[in-house]
Amino acid sequence: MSAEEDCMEVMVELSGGTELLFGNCRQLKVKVAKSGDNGCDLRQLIEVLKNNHLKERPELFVVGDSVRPGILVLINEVDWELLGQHNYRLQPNDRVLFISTLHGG
Amino acid sequence: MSAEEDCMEVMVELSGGTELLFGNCRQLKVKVAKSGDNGCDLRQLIEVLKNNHLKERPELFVVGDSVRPGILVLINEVDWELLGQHNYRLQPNDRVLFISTLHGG
Amino acid sequence: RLSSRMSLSADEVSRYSRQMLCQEVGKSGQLALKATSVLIVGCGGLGCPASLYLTAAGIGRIGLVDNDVVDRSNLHRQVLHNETRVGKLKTDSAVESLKSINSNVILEPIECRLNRTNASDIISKYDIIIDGTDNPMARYLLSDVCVLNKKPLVSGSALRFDGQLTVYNYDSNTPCYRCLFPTPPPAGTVTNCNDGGVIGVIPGIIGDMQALETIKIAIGRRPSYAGQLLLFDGLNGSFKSIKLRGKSADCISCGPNATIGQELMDYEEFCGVQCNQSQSLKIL
Amino acid sequence: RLSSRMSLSADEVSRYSRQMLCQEVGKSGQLALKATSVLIVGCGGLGCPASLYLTAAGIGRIGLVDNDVVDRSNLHRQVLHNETRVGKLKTDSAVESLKSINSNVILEPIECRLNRTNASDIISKYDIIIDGTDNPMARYLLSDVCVLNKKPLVSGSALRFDGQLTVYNYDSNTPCYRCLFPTPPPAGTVTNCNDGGVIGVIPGIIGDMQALETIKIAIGRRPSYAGQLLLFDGLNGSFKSIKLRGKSADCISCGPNATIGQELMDYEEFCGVQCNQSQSLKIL
Ligand SMILES: [Zn+2]
Ligand SMILES: [Zn+2]
Repeated sequence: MSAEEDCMEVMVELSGGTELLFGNCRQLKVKVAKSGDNGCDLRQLIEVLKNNHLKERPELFVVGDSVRPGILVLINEVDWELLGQHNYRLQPNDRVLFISTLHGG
Repeated sequence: MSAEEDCMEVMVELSGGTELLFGNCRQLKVKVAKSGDNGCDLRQLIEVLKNNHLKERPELFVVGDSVRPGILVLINEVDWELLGQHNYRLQPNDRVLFISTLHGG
Repeated sequence: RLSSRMSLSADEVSRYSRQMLCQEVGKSGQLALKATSVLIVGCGGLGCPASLYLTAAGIGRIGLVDNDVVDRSNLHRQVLHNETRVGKLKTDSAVESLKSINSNVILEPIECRLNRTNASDIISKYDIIIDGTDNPMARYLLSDVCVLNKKPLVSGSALRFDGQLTVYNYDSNTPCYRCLFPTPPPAGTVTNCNDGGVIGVIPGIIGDMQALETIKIAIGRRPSYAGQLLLFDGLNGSFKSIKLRGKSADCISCGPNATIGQELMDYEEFCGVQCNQSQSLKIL
Repeated sequence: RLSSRMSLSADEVSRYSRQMLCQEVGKSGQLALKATSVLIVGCGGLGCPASLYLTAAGIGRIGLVDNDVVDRSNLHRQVLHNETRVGKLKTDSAVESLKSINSNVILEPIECRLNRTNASDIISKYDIIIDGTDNPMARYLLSDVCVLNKKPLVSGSALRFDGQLTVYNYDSNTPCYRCLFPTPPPAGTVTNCNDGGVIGVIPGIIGDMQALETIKIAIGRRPSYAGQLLLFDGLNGSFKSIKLRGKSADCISCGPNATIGQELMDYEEFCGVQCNQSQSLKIL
């Protein structure tokens, strides 16, 4: 376990179906190790989620180093496309929502 | 007009019908003069709203130094009863919502 | 009879299959819905959608209170009624529409206006009460009687493009209507939908939310809006959730020194209006 | 005929009086509603409430697209249908219910499944399009055709206790469905309500919101959810509004170098499934 100052804690929220891949958990506090002075980015958070928190069928959550098509990533209620996507530098206490878009009607 | 540091700015929101008493305005930035070191409280904000912003029928908004029965006051999305009511000390950028409760169905 | 309440027929299993697939419902949740009775006070803009979705979802028994008849000006929002029912009792019209959707539900039309002498008798026969009325007098009466009879009160209201929702008296921490509003609003400040106008789908959304809160209570989950107030501003599409106070120690209805007993109070005098005057009040 | 579109009959004035009292509507707004045509694609859990409130509100002409028949398992959420209509076409059932509520509205049942050959013809005849379908293929097709025909697309979806809403292609800053989802989800990750289950009142709330957004567009106001996404979590009762990206410069549908023309594309191949297979996909 890294020392306190080498980690950053963010709040991860899951909904629309992604929560089912995380043991039906809708909220997680996640610690991500900082890599050097630059802190850490969304790519690393996805890696941590995949390795430490995902409970089943990783192919329904990740494809390569990103999320699978159909999952929207929203940082503090803003689409991650507006914030640099994978390269967004996480800030302490950021709220990152992974939402599976619904198709039912 | 007071100097910048003698005033405090808060965001006032009006809905459920109270906006109709303020010229159909749903959001107002309001400056309240600080009275000494203690800043200012909700009682003063109501007074400022009544004197400077209310457009019609003050009796539908204030009764004495409070709001009329049927109007709820919510500070940063919390009922003012939980925060000391009239005596709540305003903080810069507080959001204060005056909502007329609805009865229609 | 008991056994039919404890099991689901073939019709019910296929009819409710899509909601029983939700793990929070399942067969036990469906049986809980069937074992629940709900009273809907007011067959108007809120009561129509609330009763529609509760009937479709398989609540076991639903009472519908109203003493009014369908008017043409109701049809833009009171979606259980239709052109052929203008002039007929709203309770009968609602029951006719609901019965055609789900004949498994026991539907009880109650043609009356609730008052201090009949309210406790009626309300005591149901598990959950939905407030779809349109004036403060009815709201104080309903709240007081729900406190006396220990019933949760799922309350909604709508006007113009605005809607509000909360659940009163759900548990020992949830305020009643009187805890929030110990003093009635001055008579001239109260507007109903007939005077102030309303976009029909606003009570549609709030009535649907009342049905959803009721379903959650029926399947044993805490409702989301006990002690919270939902504010919907339909013009800018925003929803806000507000944390409300707890029970008031001074509340004359639910407080430790409550003074309101089974004899209730004179609500017209308390609100400063006469019963039938609610139609002609001024705008706010 | 022109003059009847530019004025309101006595029936209409009394019927719509309560919504015309809202200053944002008034007589001019009511005439605007009457002059508007809306196409509702899918007469299911979303299309039923959306068409119900739009009919009640006095939209002038409403087209209803579906090729399915009413099943008993639809009745818990598809509230325009009833027990006597099981096995009948959803479009006919919907029109029958809607006509009884408001005979002023021109109701056009369109019994078909939208595909690349018929979609443009149908969609071009309406002002605003409501997506109440249940699979990604239909959603890509609808989005592409709305871009080609410059129509706003009011999109809703629901599953279990969750609902989502947004308005695509409203103006030059609003993304289309493909801007958000350039790559279709893997076939095995898509769940519809038949497989995943749904609480009936969830599409009720989202369908109502679709009606409200449509009404605002029709009366000349900006809808609240163009470029915003509404997320509703019915289990905890929370609503979130998310700021979405703008149009994508790379979008093959709405971008400056769009490659999708009137011939459209093979949506089954694009989504990696066959059309009728959507019923049997795996859960997520
Ligand atoms: Zn109380
Ligand atoms: Zn696009």
